[in-house]
Amino acid sequence: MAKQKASTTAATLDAPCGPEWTDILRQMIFIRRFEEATEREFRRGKIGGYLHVYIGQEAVASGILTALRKDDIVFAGYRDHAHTLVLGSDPGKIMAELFGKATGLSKGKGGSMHLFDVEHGFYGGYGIVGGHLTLATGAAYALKYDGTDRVCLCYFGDGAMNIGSFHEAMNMAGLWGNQGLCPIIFVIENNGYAMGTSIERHSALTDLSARVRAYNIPTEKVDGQDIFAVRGVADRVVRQVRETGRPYCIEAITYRFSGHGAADVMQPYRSKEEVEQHKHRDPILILRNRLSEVCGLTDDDVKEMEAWADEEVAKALKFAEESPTPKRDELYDDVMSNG
Amino acid sequence: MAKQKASTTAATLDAPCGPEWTDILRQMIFIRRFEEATEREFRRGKIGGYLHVYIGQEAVASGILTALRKDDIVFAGYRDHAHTLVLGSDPGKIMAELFGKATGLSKGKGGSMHLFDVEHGFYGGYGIVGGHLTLATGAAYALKYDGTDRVCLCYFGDGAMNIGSFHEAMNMAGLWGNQGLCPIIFVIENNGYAMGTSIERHSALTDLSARVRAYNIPTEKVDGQDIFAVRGVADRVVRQVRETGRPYCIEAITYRFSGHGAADVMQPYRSKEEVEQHKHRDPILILRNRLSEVCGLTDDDVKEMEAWADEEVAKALKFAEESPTPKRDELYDDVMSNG
Amino acid sequence: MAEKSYRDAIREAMIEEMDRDPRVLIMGEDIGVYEGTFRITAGMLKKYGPKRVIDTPIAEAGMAGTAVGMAMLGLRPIVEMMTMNFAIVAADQILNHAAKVRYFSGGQVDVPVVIRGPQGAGVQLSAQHSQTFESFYAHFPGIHVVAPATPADAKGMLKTALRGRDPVIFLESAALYGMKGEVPDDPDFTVPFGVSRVAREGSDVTIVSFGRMLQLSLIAAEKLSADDGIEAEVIDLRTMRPLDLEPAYASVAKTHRCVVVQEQWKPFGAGAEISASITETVFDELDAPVERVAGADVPMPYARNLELLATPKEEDVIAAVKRALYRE
Amino acid sequence: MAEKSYRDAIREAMIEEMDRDPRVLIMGEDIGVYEGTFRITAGMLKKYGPKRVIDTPIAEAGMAGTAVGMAMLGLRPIVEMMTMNFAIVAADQILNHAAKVRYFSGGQVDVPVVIRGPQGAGVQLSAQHSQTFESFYAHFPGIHVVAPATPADAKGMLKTALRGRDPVIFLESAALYGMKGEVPDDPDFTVPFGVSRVAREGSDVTIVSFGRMLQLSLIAAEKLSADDGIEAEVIDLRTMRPLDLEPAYASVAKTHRCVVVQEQWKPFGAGAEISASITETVFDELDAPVERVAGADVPMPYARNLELLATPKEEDVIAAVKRALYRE
Ligand SMILES: Cc1ncc(C[n+]2csc(CCOP(=O)(O)OP(=O)(O)O)c2C)c(N)n1
Ligand SMILES: Cc1ncc(C[n+]2csc(CCOP(=O)(O)OP(=O)(O)O)c2C)c(N)n1
Ligand SMILES: [Mg+2]
Ligand SMILES: [Mg+2]
Repeated sequence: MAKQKASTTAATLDAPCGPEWTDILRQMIFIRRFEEATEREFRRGKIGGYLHVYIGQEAVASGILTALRKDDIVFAGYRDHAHTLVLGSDPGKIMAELFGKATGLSKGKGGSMHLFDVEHGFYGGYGIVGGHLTLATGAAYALKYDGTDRVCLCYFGDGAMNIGSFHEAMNMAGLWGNQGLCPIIFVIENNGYAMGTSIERHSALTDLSARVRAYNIPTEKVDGQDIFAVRGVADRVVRQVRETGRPYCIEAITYRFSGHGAADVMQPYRSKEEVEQHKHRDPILILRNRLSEVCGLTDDDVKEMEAWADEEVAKALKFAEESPTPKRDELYDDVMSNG
Repeated sequence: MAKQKASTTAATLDAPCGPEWTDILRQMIFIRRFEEATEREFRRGKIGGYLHVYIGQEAVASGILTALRKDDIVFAGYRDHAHTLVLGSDPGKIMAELFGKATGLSKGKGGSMHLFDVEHGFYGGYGIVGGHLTLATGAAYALKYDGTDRVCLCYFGDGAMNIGSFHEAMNMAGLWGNQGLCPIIFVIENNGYAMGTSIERHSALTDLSARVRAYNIPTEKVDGQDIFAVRGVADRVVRQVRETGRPYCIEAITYRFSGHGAADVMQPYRSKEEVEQHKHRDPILILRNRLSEVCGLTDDDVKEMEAWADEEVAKALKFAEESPTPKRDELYDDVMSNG
Repeated sequence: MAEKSYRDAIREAMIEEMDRDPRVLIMGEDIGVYEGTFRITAGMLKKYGPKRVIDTPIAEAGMAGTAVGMAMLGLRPIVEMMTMNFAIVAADQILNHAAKVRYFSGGQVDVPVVIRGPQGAGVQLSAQHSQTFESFYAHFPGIHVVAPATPADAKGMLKTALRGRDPVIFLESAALYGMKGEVPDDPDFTVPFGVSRVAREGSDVTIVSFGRMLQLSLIAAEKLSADDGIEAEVIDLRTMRPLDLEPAYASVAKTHRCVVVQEQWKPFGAGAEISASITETVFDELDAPVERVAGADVPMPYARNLELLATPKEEDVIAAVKRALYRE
Repeated sequence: MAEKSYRDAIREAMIEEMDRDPRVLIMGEDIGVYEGTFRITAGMLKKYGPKRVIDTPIAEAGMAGTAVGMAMLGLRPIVEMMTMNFAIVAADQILNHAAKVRYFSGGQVDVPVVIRGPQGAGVQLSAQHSQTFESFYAHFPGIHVVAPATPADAKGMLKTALRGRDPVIFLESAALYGMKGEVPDDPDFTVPFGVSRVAREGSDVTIVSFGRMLQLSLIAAEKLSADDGIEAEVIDLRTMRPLDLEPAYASVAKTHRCVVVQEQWKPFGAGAEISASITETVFDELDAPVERVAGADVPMPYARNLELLATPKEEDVIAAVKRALYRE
């Protein structure tokens, strides 16, 4: 996948039929297949803990993260598999992490919610809703403190916008941004629900971006199912934030096709019809159709991609399955720097 | 003072020369003298801990609290002497509290930051910045839960708007307010500084009310030095919140003439000139001048009020001085309900 | 008496009290429409309506703080924390407000708020989602801290909480939700705070525990009896604040050996207080130092094999008992 | 060696490290323009500029969290909490993030963040502003918890913190800020974590303490010597996590009596861990149970007479020593 990251960063809207866009489609198909595999492996008991998949939201990760430079950095919540995949982490290591293996991205210590891959710019993977927003804000400050023009990306859900640390992070980002010292892009993964609570029921005003603007941070809503739209905004915003050192917020309107987590089977908070309706706006379908219509992508091309994706997922599963569990003494490693 | 509360609640803007307005002037003069006495007693070592006075901000307490009904309730931060005085608490008991005496409003257990007088609707007096906003929001919910038309008033400073619990309280108030279940009036005592940090340096956007509106709570700025203006807004807002059960926010622009607390002597964050300039807009002066110009208030009238105020303060001091300290066993009282 | 799960016991206590007292209400994340992540509140929104069963935003400080305000005005709010791990963001509202407002007001308000939710290690929930909070809360005066180990206690103590006038931190063991036990039918059955109980009689060693570890201790005690003929007396503390160690003292006076079992990190954990207090009070009765069983002193790892290493097991209790008996 | 106040020792440690290492920066409320409520940061904004001396909004969670992020990217942020009481609102950022991110990332990041500020009872600051936090933090693996009792240790341990790679909770005693003591001049003088020291030699009883209570213990020891001919050995723990009790064990092996002194509430306080560990390790050396001296188990009252009753005094230490020696 690392190779793909490199190539996809060259994708532009000016060349909608460039090979990068088929790479992105391939990547999104892969993410989908990967996530479906994790759901299966969870049911098989190979994956434990909480498992939150990104199915339906893929364009929000792919459309923005491919607009980054290799030395930029990313923070996310617990719904974090797609982000690492796009950034180029080894899918085998991600799967091994979910299997709790020593070869996992976080040595089997973090699990699904705490993927971590500093080498690829991914700084986690956090389980306390909203808890990582302040971290990302501080990290962005550090990038500027060091005099670089790197930027920081911070993903979070609509539900995370109700917790205090969201607000403290926004104000500090806004304040530091006023001095050009906070190159951060906040990405709201607005999928309409915080677990089983819809936006109207969890936020007094449903225009969530209004709270971000109250901290002097410009915002922009985008159709998170349409990767061309997402990528278009991302290219511009990344450039701007890199130049100005000021924060920006992208609110991506999206939808999660699966349950909140693997345990969310009944989904009493939404109807089957609602879910089905949203599936018409599957981000993979939208990109695929576009490429078919405009660039002559064929069904066979897609089949090849799917076959490739299944093979890659199988490799990742095999790697995870065959990897050893962590050794006993690793229990005490990594608590502190000296052991 | 209790008598005054009763009479001042009848004051209206329609009768700017009614006797209630002279009562309010009398009350504000009294608050000023009371606060000056606490500063003196702090220097004399009679008052301990942290001491935050309201000098310069009197109209924000007097102008709004006199618009309440007797069964309404009030929460405030640690700068809380004026609020209790306006609500009708016994000044002797307030002073005794500051002196750490058993006869104090909170039996000597709370001190300046934790005045408390449920009988007069005052629910404290809190020392953690922003910590009481959620409490007040829940209290407002309780008023409606009980089917009453009582309202809750919650005072806090500009600096308190940067802490997480502010944000959580606003969103919950907004959400409950959308259902008519949160009759609360938030009052921002915007005195331009959080201790030594000016608004531009503590808030990314200096229009603080913008963050309140982001939770679907209407806001209104008012000149907090002009009690006619404050009272005008308060009368209307209290009526509206009582009727609708929805929150409202008044941002009173004011200024503190004294240091942040008794220890803030140098005040390196603002110039003497700045302070002097603001003293031209002393809320007591503004009301006094208005009553002189329009209603024929004489200098002798004011002298009489000042003499009365000094006498009342002297009485309060005497009561505090002569009161006993808490008994040893009181140490263990009031930890839990059973002792 | 009827057999009930720990989960149903909690659920029933809430429902019975909500039926009895219109001032009881509950709020939490996804407790209404979603019916609760552990389904403890299933059906309650329908039954009591949105004014009494409040789905909140993700705002634990807001939940705890508004509940304190409601309680000060005479309501009896229950706050369900999805898990107690999330309540850390509400620590200030609990420790600086709920626990202190009665005191610094000179006793002018009651604060009958109940903050409840599951705690402890689950299966691979990793570092941020596996913690226990007895010592975290019980250090602070002004609150009751409860950790029931049985369905009967869960119900009886929750009822005590809901009829009291003080803040209660009600620490449920997620791992016990499915456990069944006899629960009295009497709707007025309550279990007072600050009264420990002897969960198993024995004469050779005293095991002191609470919550989920109490159940582990009982299993260990049966094994010790069967395999080694060692009869352990097991004390269930039930409440951590107020902490009643009288039965433990009496037991140690009989057995002269003592083991304390807690789930989480040993340093500054609940076991320290129990051990120190027992030693202070019945020093002359002890023939061996009080042993502590605790989890590994590391953030909880995700990998199942490491997680199992990090949490106390029966064998750890058995080994500690043998150390206490110098039988190692 | 030069005589310096505890306050200046802290200040100097920061200034020297900021001079030495451009990656050290400091943030906090009113530390810049206002120059710090305790003036520990006076002049620093002028010297280092606003990029390295950051006045923050009132947002302790924001301060702690952004500092963790900075540290993960290789900076060395110091967070000054105006007092540690306010850090409770940042508990999640400290305990669930700073303390755990290294572990759950499988060791991919260093987190060299120092969170420091005064704690403990002052004069009439009442319930929300008088607390101490050793046991609150030291229960959690993943952080160092430090509580210096002398100017030399304050400087030497703050330097260790600022040169390390891990989060440090640096608990200063507000009441000691004015205290003077000898501090080595060597700019590379550091005091390692996890090494306790014998602050006073003696043979009759061991007193174990830290922070402000260590100073109280020393005064009590002098009185005991003068008035009663009792020679107390006084152990200064310096760090609470990691906790080094070896000198205490050695001392108890000599004196056979032990008293632990802490400022705050006894239940689940720091003294419990110290007492339990000592008893566990040198049980056979003890001729009497370890005694604990602690503050009254109540939220701190405002009235000065009650406040004095609520905080440990020399006489309390002396009485505990006599109890331990059965001389009461
Ligand atoms: C502080 C906190 N409270 C509660 C939870 C439990 N929880 C996990 S995810 C979640 C919903 C989050 O919704 P949102 O932010 O919209 O993200 P999404 O899952 O939709 O991607 C909740 C309540 C938590 N992890 N942390
Ligand atoms: C959480 C918290 N952090 C810091 C403090 C210390 N502190 C007390 S008052 C204050 C400034 C508050 O400013 P503002 O809210 O504007 O109120 P004002 O004093 O101006 O009335 C600060 C920082 C505190 N009490 N609580
Ligand atoms: Mg969502
Ligand atoms: Mg202010």
